Amino acid sequence: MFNERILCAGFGGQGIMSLGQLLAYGGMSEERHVSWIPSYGPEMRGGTAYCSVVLSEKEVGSPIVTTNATTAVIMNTPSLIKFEKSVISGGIILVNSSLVNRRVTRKDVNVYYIPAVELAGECGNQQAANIVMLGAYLALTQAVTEKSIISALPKVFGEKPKKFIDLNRRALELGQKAVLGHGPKLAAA
Amino acid sequence: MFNERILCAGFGGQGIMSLGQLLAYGGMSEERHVSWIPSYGPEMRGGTAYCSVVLSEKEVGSPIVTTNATTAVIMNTPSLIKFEKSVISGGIILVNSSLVNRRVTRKDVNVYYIPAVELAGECGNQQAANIVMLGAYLALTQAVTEKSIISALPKVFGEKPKKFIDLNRRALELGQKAVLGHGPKLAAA
Amino acid sequence: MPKSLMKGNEALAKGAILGGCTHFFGYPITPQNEIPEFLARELPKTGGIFLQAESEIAAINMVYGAAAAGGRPMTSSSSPGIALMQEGISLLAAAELPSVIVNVQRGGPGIGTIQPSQCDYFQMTRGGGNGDYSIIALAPSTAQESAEMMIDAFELAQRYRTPVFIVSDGMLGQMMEPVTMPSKVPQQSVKKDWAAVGHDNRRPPITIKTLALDPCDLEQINLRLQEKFMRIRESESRYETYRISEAELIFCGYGSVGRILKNSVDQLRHEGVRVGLLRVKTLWPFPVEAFNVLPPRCRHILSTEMNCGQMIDDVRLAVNGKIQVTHYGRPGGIIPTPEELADHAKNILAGGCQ
Amino acid sequence: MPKSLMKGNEALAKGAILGGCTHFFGYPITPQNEIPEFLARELPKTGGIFLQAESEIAAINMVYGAAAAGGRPMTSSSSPGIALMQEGISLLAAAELPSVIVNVQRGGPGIGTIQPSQCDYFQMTRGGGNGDYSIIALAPSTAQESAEMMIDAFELAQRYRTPVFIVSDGMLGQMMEPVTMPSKVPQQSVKKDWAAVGHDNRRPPITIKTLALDPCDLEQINLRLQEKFMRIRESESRYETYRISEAELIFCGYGSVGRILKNSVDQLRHEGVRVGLLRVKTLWPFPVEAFNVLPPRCRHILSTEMNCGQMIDDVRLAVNGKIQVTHYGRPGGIIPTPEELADHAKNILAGGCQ
Amino acid sequence: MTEPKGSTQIETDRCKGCGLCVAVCPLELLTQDETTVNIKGYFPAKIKYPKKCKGCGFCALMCPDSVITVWRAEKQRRVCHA
Amino acid sequence: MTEPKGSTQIETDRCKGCGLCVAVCPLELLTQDETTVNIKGYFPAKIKYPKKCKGCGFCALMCPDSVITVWRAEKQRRVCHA
Amino acid sequence: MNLIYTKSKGLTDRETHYCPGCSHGIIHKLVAETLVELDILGSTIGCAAVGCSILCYNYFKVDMVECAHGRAPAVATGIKRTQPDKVVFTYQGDGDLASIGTGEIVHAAHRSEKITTIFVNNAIFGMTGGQMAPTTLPGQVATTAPQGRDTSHTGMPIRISEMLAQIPGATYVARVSVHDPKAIVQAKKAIVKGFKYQLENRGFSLIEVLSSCPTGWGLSPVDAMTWLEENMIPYYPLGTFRSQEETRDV
Amino acid sequence: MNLIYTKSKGLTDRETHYCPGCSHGIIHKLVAETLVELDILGSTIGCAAVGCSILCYNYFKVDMVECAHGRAPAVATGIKRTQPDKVVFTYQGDGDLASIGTGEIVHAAHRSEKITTIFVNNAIFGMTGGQMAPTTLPGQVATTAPQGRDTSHTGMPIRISEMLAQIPGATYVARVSVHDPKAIVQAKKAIVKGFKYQLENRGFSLIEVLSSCPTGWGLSPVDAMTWLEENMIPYYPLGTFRSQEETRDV
Ligand SMILES: Cc1ncc(C[n+]2csc(CCOP(=O)(O)OP(=O)(O)O)c2C)c(N)n1
Ligand SMILES: Cc1ncc(C[n+]2csc(CCOP(=O)(O)OP(=O)(O)O)c2C)c(N)n1
Ligand code: SF4
Ligand code: SF4
Ligand code: SF4
Ligand code: SF4
Ligand code: SF4
Ligand code: SF4
Ligand SMILES: [Mg+2]
Ligand SMILES: [Mg+2]
Repeated sequence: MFNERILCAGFGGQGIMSLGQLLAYGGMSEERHVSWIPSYGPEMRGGTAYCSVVLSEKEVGSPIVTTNATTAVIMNTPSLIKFEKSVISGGIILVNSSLVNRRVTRKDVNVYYIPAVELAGECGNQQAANIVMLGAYLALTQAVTEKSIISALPKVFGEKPKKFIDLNRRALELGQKAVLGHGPKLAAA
Repeated sequence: MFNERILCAGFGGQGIMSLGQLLAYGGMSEERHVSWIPSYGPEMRGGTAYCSVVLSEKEVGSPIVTTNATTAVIMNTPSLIKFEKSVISGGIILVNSSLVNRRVTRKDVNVYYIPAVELAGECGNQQAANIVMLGAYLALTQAVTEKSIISALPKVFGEKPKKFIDLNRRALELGQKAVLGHGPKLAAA
Repeated sequence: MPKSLMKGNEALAKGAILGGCTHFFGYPITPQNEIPEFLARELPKTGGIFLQAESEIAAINMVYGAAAAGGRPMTSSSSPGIALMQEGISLLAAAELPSVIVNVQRGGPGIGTIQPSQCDYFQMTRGGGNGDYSIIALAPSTAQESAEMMIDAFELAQRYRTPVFIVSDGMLGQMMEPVTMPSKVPQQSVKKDWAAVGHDNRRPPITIKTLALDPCDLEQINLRLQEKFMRIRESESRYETYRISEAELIFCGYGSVGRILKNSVDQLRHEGVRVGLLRVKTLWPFPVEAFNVLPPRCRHILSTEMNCGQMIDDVRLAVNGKIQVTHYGRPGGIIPTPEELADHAKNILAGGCQ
Repeated sequence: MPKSLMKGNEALAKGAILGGCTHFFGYPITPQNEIPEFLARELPKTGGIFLQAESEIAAINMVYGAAAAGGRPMTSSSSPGIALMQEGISLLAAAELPSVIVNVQRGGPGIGTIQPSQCDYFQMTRGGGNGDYSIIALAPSTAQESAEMMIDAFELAQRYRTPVFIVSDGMLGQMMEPVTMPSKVPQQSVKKDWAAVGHDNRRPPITIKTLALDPCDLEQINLRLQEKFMRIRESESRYETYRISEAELIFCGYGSVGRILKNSVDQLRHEGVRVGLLRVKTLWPFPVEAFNVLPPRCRHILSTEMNCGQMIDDVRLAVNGKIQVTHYGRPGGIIPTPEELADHAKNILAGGCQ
Repeated sequence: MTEPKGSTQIETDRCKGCGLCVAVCPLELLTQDETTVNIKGYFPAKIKYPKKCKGCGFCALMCPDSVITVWRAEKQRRVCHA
Repeated sequence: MTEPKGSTQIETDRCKGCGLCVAVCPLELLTQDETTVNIKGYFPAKIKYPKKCKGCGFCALMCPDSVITVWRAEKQRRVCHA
Repeated sequence: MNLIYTKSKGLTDRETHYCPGCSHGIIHKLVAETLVELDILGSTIGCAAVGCSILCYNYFKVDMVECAHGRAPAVATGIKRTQPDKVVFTYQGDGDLASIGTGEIVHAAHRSEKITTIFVNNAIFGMTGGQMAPTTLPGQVATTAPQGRDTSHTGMPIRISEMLAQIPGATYVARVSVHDPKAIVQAKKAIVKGFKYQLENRGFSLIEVLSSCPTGWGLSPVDAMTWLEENMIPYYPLGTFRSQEETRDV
Repeated sequence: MNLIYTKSKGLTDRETHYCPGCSHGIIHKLVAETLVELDILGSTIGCAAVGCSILCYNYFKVDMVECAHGRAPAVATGIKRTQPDKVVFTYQGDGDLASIGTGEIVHAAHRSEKITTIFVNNAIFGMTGGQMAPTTLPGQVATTAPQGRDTSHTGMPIRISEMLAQIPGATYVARVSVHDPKAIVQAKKAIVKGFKYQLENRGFSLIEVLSSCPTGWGLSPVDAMTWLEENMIPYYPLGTFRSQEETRDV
């Protein structure tokens, strides 16, 4: 049964929330049952923020993914420490190696290290690191099509010029490339 | 079983509350179970105020005497209208005939009409009409001794000069005289 | 209608507009802020009024005024904010003023946390304001239901001339889900000849009030109110059953837990364990009748809540000793996982935890 | 000790002084005004502080401050005033601050009337503030008990570091009865090393708080509080039985009705009807154990209250379906007469009213 | 004596005997009648010298219970009878 | 060049990169280091020309996070280190 | 003869429940007369506050809404925002407005709600039996200040009009008295002005009326009026604290 | 070299949870320095109000009591009346003090409670995400005023210091700012004076500190300080609104 449970975590400002929302919108347009939920707290900017996304064939019961994640998208070091154990055995951990200076210690998960900031820089904007990570996730799981993500962009970011769409499309592709053809753990070798 | 349930009613300012309290204090000093409770409401001076007193051999359950009164002390006309029916068959109604311009219609109660204001005037203060009524009640029921009432005076009115005590003693006596020797309904004839 | 992805709070707000809300008065508090923020943007577009009050107390009393003057007002808050409204809520119930009050619950007691919770079950169902009164309390489990129940709430409020609670929580409020927005309900414009709108020299003056100094009057008012509550009890309780046939253990839950439990039931059924779910949709009136249709095999009801055990009272009262009832709860803002709930049920069926 | 004739309210106030009350903060409301008025006169004589607050909300928060700083504060109000204190009460329970709160109940809902009532049973026993918490609730039936329970309340508050309710009503508050005043309790001066009194540069700073943003912390706090409530439940419930032997019907009541029922029982016993009384003295913890010792003949419990039926929930939960339970009540400020209660019981025993 | 300039009428049964009208009459024409108790239990106000009344309206203006009505002979701006 | 008049030390790991110190330094000696991200995820402040610091203390006074310490060579009334 | 003064047509036939000589009755007349003179009886919605005057809806011939203690300005806000073309007023005592209801009156003024408040300051809690109010004078005896108000313990009385006049949204604020016929005529003028401000949509208006409470003060009605004049007016000076002219330059 | 400035000993080692450039941090330093300079760390009890600064008890090295939203002045009253020899202060935001807590602050001033209030006015509800406060400036955008504050709908912003200065019991009331080093030095002086008033038992003191909320305002920390100076100070003039000298002649 299709049941993707994605945990995205990083600093505030790294686009964690929009990454998750793109996935949820994309999944919805493909007639999945979806949910998205942020961690929320008082303004403690600079702390670790995360959100959970569920994409499923069946109604979503619990939208919270802090255990049993099928995939974790890890954007900074504190998030890795906090959430490494949250992924199921056999699941995926995508690590933003541009900012995360340590390695995953578990052996039972598939880990990909992606220099997302650098790759985003290549497309012209370091802020798109989240989209690079999203591209990698899509490539590995085919959970949602790129097309659905592209058409979700205006819903999350509002109407934007074509330039913006193109940049994001490139970021998705770079993310895809960063993991395809590489086995786990080798991506950032 | 000794169980006196007295209802006192009249205008605010007629000393209804203190009449009842004197009875309660008096009863207490004679080791009765006693209770006193006022009617209370927002300041609607000039309306009808009343209080209930229970003097009993047994613990007082309900202190409220709006039905089943053994005696009602009625100081004004509205009170008579309101409480005539509250007295048990065979009970007593004491009417302040100085102010009450109508007669009791029930036949199954013992009624005494007492020109309390005039009698109080005779002792030197019309305000003592309540004490005149109390004297009548004591005479008819022997519920509490005059002595106990006299010693309760300072508790209700605070320390007062001897003159005050004497006045009240006289008022009690006039009240007593007004009913003793007269049959019911004849007192104010 | 196309689907849109919305937060539960936004679905509530949108539902309010569709339900004919004319006025929002409220005071900010997490985790319900998306409701006023949405309405600050959208309500004026429909000719409605959004006004931030200086406090929860002012908010509920503005609601009182607007309802007394014939409006369709609402307010929204979270746990401690609702505590502050208790006097006002008692007045709304006593004066029979149609109004809607949303509680997006967070963890307590005290200031507590802003994380999701269901620890206000008693607050929602047993007053807390003074006197004898009851408030209809609708408990959605999804964003879709949030929108629908909000519309319902406005209708019930008008029909019975009474305040209505929407009982949500931080999880439902903050999560986004697809919603197919219902269409605007054609308002059966109830004639409010009881409202205080000025007599225009055409009829005697009207007073909206709750004071009745004479206890005989107040007793009559109470009996009339109770009669209304009884009518509501008879017609407005709502619930859903899920896979209860042949169930030996039935979870009872509402709101966030009500939906999470579906995962637990699916998991257990998949494992061959016979469990089912009774999801309560109206906390008051509590769907007592639902307990009469449980499968005969059912020997245990697990009242499951994000609190220390409150709804269990109503479950016990409903079954009146006929079935064993226990509580499982996580207080303080913790959301239970479907797995832990399933484990707990298995434990019970295996004879543990009793 | 000689007897004196006092109002129940005065007995409460006097009891507070004997119980070691150091501070009174309150806002006027009928029918409890004799309490602040007495304390305004008498508390300063014992070195205590009487301060009229600008509102009930300010009053309960002053109580919070005084308790946090190591005082033995109290407040007092009546039904709608208590509704306004709900947020503060939840905070007191959460912060574990010893304090006493008197509710001299009047008829509701809304502004209602100032006549006696018991319509705040739920308000007193089911929170109304946010979150999971319980408050010890002592319900005197006489002026004598008012004084004694007040002393008790201050002791319990210190012992368990918790707020304690005194649940009185307008009848008990306004009526005068003889009271033999207990002597001043020697205060076992509990060391309050948790209080915020300035660290004097000798210890780390202390914080009194109820916020716990991390739900894991808040869950732990809740579990600790629940453990305390469980201890209180096990040791502090109180009740009185009156002529229950061989009773077929047992009245259950508290406060004013609890005493009026003695007259009804006496009357019925006199007529040869086998009835008895279970008078509840702690509304919370509810004396569940009392229902285990009822005579085996007892086939009916008549929960009798001056309201529309609230305590009946606790009675039903206590008997869990084993005995039939019905409610008799007069709402809105009406005080039932012993005779009407007796008649109702006879009716039930004759097979009516079921 | 000339025609009275003013005239005052007191609804005695509704008077609460507060005495405010008595205190403000500039001509001291009013008094409290301690010989009668009205149905409300008060000594009602009464005008001692009705012919002397100049119709100034002070008594009526002051009465909290609106039980006094005043008329005046000369045409003049009314104090109020809204 | 002469001995520096002042000296500034920034606890880089606790800096939130708000830039307030940068804005108030009268000599514009401070900058935000966009090449490093500290453990909190911010670009911390750093002093570009440490030798030019006159030790006025403005940067420290302004820092909401109290992460700047300032010393000055000459004896002078301290701004504050209570 | 010409009718000089009679009971206002804005008042019902009911006898009031007020104590003899209570000046709530005088203030009621002034409000009722104003509503009649401005011809707004039919378009007015009044808000009755908890205090001795809670039952004023029995006396005013207008639609009325009874409010929780202190909250009349919030209720009035709800009404006015629903019926913006109607005239809305609150009638509040000093316990209601200056004690428990401080937040509500300040913020009605702050938002410049287009309502009119009649603030009856009798320096005491009348209804509940004479407790101290924030407006009780220094040394004045109250049941909760049995030795007289001790300002070292409870502060100096608060002057509401002066305080509210500082709020930009308060467009008309005046203090008047009803201790004698002259003062009553002045009071009436201020009340009329307050309602006119509302009719002209200018914003929030408040008229503080110094009032007597013979019962709470333990004085005869006549002595109470003298006490008001001699003790309250010196501490609470009469006058206009704010009117539109001043409002303009804020 | 001589130490010119370092972190106050009145602050703990904890890093604050405030957003980058939030001036709560600056104000914390000033309060902590004041407590150290007056040598009252050990005898002070602080009251933390609900708002972004609710966690200030993690930073101040004094005993503290966390208060329900808006109620800090009432809690402080309870504390001071129990520990009259201790120094008691409240630290409150504008949502807390000027909105929900209006009644409590007015009456603490009215009773002249011997406490000191630090009133942090950042013209917004910071903690809950940028909603409008009673102090939000005309036209200023907030999440509940998405088009900017419309004064015809919600009135002109309230000036708390001016209002409280009308209350006899308020013995020291001043408004300061922390937008630049010079202002910070002035602010510190006012805070010291406020606490000294308490130590001298004079009565209630309040220091309103104009403060920035870069997050709520949607501005960079540096731009926020400029905005504060250019927009808030003209509406909220700095200065002393009341001090003992004036108090005497009340
Ligand atoms: C919430 C609440 N608190 C307290 C009361 C009790 N109460 C009734 S009237 C009143 C004060 C009345 O004083 P004021 O407003 O000055 O009016 P007055 O009677 O003096 O005209 C109070 C405290 C109440 N009814 N409701
Ligand atoms: C009773 C209650 N109502 C509302 C809230 C939500 N709340 C928390 S902080 C806050 C306002 C904060 O604004 P302010 O006092 O200005 O402080 P700031 O965060 O701006 O420093 C509100 C409304 C609450 N916690 N409790
Ligand atoms: S109208 Fe004037 S003169 Fe006549 S009785 Fe009244 S006050 Fe006196
Ligand atoms: S003023 Fe009115 S109520 Fe008072 S005595 Fe005169 S007529 Fe009677
Ligand atoms: S101390 Fe003064 S000169 Fe030196 S860096 Fe700081 S602000 Fe610049
Ligand atoms: S002011 Fe402080 S926190 Fe801000 S950038 Fe400078 S050193 Fe860092
Ligand atoms: S108590 Fe005072 S205010 Fe109330 S009616 Fe009596 S005199 Fe008037
Ligand atoms: S939200 Fe505003 S007040 Fe709160 S910490 Fe952030 S900047 Fe400071
Ligand atoms: Mg008053
Ligand atoms: Mg703020």
